[in-house]
Amino acid sequence: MNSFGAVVPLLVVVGAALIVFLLEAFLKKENKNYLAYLSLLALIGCGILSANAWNGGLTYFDGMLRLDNAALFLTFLFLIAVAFVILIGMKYISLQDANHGEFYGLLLLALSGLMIMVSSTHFIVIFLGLEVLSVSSYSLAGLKRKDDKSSESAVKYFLMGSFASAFLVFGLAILFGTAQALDIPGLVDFFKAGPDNQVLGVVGLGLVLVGFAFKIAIVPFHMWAPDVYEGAPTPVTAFFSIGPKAAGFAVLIRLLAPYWNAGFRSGKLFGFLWALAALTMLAGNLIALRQNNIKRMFAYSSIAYAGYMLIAVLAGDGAGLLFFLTIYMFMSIGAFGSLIALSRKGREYNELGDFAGVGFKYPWIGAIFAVFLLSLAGFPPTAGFLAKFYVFVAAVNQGLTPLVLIAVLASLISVYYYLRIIVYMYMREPEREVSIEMENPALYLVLFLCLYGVLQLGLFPGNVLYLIKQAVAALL
Amino acid sequence: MTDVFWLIPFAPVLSSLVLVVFGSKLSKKWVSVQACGAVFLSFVFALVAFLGSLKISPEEFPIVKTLFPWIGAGSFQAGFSFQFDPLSAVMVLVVTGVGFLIHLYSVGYMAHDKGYTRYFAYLNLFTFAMLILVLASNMVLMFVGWEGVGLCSYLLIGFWFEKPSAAAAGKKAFIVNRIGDMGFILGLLFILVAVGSSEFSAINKAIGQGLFPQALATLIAILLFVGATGKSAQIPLYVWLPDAMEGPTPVSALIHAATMVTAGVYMVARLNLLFAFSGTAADIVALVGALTAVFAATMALTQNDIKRVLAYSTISQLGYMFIGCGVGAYAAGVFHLYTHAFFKSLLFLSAGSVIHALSGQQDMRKMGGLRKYLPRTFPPFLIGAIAISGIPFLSGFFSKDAILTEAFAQGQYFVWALGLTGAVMTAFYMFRLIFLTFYGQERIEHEAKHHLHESPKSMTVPLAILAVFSVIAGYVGLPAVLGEKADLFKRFLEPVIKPGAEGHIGAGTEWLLMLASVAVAAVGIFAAYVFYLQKPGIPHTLVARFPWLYKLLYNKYFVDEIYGAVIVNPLVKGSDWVYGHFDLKVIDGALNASASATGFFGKVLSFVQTGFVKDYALVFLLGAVIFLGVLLF
Amino acid sequence: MIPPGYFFILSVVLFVLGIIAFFFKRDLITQFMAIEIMLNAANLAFLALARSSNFVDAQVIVFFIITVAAAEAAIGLAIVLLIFRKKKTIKTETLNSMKG
Amino acid sequence: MAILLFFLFAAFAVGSVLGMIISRNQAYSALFLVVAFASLGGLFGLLGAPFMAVVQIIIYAGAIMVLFIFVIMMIHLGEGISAEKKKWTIAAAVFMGIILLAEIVFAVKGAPAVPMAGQEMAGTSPTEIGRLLFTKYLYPFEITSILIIAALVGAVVLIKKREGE
Repeated sequence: MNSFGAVVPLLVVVGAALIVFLLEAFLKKENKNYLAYLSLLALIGCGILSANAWNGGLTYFDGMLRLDNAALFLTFLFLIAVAFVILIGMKYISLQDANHGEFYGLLLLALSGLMIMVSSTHFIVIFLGLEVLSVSSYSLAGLKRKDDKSSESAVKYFLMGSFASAFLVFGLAILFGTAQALDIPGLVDFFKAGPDNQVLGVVGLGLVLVGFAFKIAIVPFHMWAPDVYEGAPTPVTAFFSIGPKAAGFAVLIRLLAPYWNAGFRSGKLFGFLWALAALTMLAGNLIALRQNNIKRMFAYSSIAYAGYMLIAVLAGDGAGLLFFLTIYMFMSIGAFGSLIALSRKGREYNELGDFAGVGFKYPWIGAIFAVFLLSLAGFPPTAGFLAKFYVFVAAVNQGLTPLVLIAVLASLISVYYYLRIIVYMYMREPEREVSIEMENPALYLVLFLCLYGVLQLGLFPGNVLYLIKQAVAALL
Repeated sequence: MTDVFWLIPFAPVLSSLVLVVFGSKLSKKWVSVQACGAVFLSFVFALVAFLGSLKISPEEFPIVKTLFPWIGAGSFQAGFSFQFDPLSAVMVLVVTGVGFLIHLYSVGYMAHDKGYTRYFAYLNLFTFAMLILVLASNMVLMFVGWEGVGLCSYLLIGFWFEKPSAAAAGKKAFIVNRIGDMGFILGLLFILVAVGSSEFSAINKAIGQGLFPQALATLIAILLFVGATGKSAQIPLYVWLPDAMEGPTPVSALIHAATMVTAGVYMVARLNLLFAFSGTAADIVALVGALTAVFAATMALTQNDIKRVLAYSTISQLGYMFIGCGVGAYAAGVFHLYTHAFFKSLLFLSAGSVIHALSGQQDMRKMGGLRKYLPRTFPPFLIGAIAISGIPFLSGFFSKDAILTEAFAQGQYFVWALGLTGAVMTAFYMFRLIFLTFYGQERIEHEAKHHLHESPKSMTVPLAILAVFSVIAGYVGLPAVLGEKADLFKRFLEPVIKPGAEGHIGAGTEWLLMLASVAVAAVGIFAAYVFYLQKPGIPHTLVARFPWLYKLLYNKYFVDEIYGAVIVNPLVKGSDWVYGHFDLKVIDGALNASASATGFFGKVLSFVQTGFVKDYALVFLLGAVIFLGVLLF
Repeated sequence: MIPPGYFFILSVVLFVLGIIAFFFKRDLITQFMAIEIMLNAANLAFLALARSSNFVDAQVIVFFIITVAAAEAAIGLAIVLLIFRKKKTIKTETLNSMKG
Repeated sequence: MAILLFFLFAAFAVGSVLGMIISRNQAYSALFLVVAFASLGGLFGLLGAPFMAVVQIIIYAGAIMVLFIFVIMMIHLGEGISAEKKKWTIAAAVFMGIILLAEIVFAVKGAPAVPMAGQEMAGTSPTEIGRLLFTKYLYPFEITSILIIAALVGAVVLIKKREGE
């Protein structure tokens, strides 16, 4: 495969996005679903083309494009995630007055940004991918144009996002000036080489890490996340909760993994990230306890989850991280999907009080939602338990016991607010009238698939772990 | 024959799924038959496996059946696998046997509840989780069961969620158990790291080979014991159990007396090599058990709610089981677990029958003289009370005596003394309950009396069966003094619980100890009689019935006065004080404080989240500045 | 004969001034302008630091960053218009309906 | 001579950024920014990057700032907007900004990448940049096209008038 062959999967996605933008102008409102089908087709095509590159481990464009198994695994993850988001969004956008075909196109562009980010080790490419992702995300967040919260979320995301980008760019400038390279192998050589420029280089690295910490919403760089998650259209929130986070962590582990054996763990960087992980888990879960808006509660929960993922990074456990991300994708999209299931035209039910008695009124939705919540809370034998458990074992193995202690404590706190929703659904009399739009087969399909994923990965994780093992060999 | 053991857990879970999915379309009768039938099927499998296992030579245990490799990659392995050995045999028989009877009882008890199907779905699911817990061949799978029973318990405590107190109780049980679970998870993680596997056989092997240091073993054992104190309601995490009585009574009998709360004891017994190896941890187990046994008993003395008396009694009896495990008499601990399952569920179910008969009244001050109204409930209740009090020839006597004798033999005199003190109080509060409920003046409210009726057959038949077992269950574990081979139970468990260094005491001492146990039980009952029947206004019939006792008391009235003033009154007052100050203020206070502390931090943290972008950027900038500062300096 | 170090120090100063401007201003447009200053400072840093080694590469990268700035400007100004149409103001402190 | 030019441009850049901060009127702020960006272009030229100087002036000072001014004209806010009223916020920001400055300057100390001695600065011809752009940096160059599409469509999605609005 030559260099141009290697970008074909990306081009399929971008091309589909362009076609979607063009067709959008000509399609009638009731035919917008065709755009979704077209997008799904492109995702499948991209998946097939990417699958061909599995185990190839080739690099193109002087190493700027790197299709190793880790990149491909994450690409598949993103393809599935975006497919799910499209499916849960189809009905949603027409019900919530955001029926713009651009929804699909922007999602595809955001996907291309993710793919670019994870399949490169060169920071210019990663940065440009990040910007493609960010720019599409800003407008995705504001897609419900008549909704004040949606616009506010777009503003906040945009302002904070470009503020963080500026830090990232400045960090890159310093890194490039000191290390004279922006690809990860070059940076590794630089940091292993010797004392020249090291101090300034570390400052550059620090600023770059701040930029990525923003994207993966690590405390204290997380403040944008709750507002943006709450205001954005729910399918978009589902996308935010997994897409940027997974890509950010992939970059982070690619960046940090090579130092693993180089006295890194006694260093200050490690210590600081350790503290951030602890802070993120505790703060995320503690604030989530106070929330009455479930979407916002999930935003904080997703922040806390970034803390757990950071443990995997600190433990140098690439396989654990990928496994965690895979499982989190199913849980998170499932949970947000269940929120979408509880909506009707022009009305979304996101307050805790809305959920009183829902378990009896809509037994299927209630039961499925409960499974996702239990999984997020980490109850065995759901996948959520296994994900955390894997990471914790790896961390204890690496001597990160105090951090695991905090993580276990934090995750026990978190159980409280997840179960609070279940208690509302099953142990409360309905407080107010809740009527929902039942006819939404695409959404139910996604809920079913996520449910399947959560149970399958909880009970029979073998196959996925096998793939991850292959993938992670490339990462470390 | 034994090979069928892996089928044991599945009937209840299938039944539960059917009830969840098709529940609304099934008739009540069908639900009852299906739910009870599923547990009965499990019981049959358990029985078949048990009978088969009797023929197997001890070396072949445990029999492991891996259903599928669950966690196969990474630094450790854990299969979805069950193991069957004498210990799990005892547990599955108790869980399915007692469980079946309680299911049957529930048919009558819950007959008029609108959540009938939901109730049985939860109860079936609970049985499944409990069976997973006791059959698991590794600790990860055991944790699956461990969390599963916790979740079901939570759902069932809050079953009548319309009652705010029930919802609050569920919440409390939940929070307290989180703390215990934290210990369990950490212990589990350390085991995985130290041993590289969580299979019980691998853990035992690693200990046998001395693969990990004693200090680590102690740490792991203590962490796991923290888990056990949560689940088995020991000091300091016992507080949830009395409140858990807000759930339906059969639930209290099944989960909070016979099965789930014994999970901690089961785990300690299962890991007996680890605890024995540590030594220190075993001593802690014994001490905590003994303290809990006495402490909970003092609180049972003054409760007026019939179920709360039983709840404190359960905590106290669980303490005895831990004494047994702690002093190295694991077999005796498990033996007490097994006998306790019968007589305590019997007591709960009889209490349920009383409550049912009185249309939900649980306050003993509003009972009295019920003996003649409830002719089929009273005898089983009495048998249960005698059994738990430790009167000879009933099951409770044998098991409690085995524990106390071993404690004495091991030289743990303090623990033994505490155990004996607890035994006096056990007899006292049990008979106080009997006297207040079934004897004496009728203090029943008019409305309740109007509806007063004996419970239906489906409730009283399980009572009768359990009563029979409460009497005879002890005869499989006769004291060693009756012959080397008298303790069948202990010998049966030997493949799992290797006999340790037994403390040697002479036959004479053993008889003496037994006598002491009997004596304290008698004193307790006697005292209860004096203080709850021998009051002004006692019906003459009672005096006529126990003339010798009456005369004895009458003539030695000043002794009673002194006894009362010196022992009982301080005890009662102390108990009140402990309940009022320690239980309500310290423990609840600690819980509330930790809740409000988390609330406070959450408040502070979300206070920063002002909604203004500029403040967000400020925090971001602060983070960046600190980050660079840390990296540079 | 100007030492590249001077350019770098200037770029740091401009970057910090950009940050301060971000906090000084109260409306979307000028706050966004502040971010543009920060990006420009980064560009200057790129060129200054790479002067003695990979100067041409640095120029290409700066070229990309200018493109990124342009893209952000497009989307940012669209968001400004969106907010203005709704609220008839672009003061950022009016946007705090979500908090806590 | 060159060093004088440097200080001139630097003074213009810093001064106009300060002016932008102080000005209450967005249009003036934008004009100050044009001056700042133009001086930055001059600095690029001094560094020996004439092509970047041109690009900076055309794209930044020309295109982007015109866009800003265009939007400012569209929403004509009338009177200006004063500076942040919460003194505490400004104080904290200035304080932390200075610390950040100190941290980076501290790190610069003795780093060979930041020469503090004068050196010859030969200009780079656009040809070299062009060659790199289409060889080594071809892939990121293509990605910028995706970025621009995303920005354009994103902007249109947010503000396009739709049927019935």
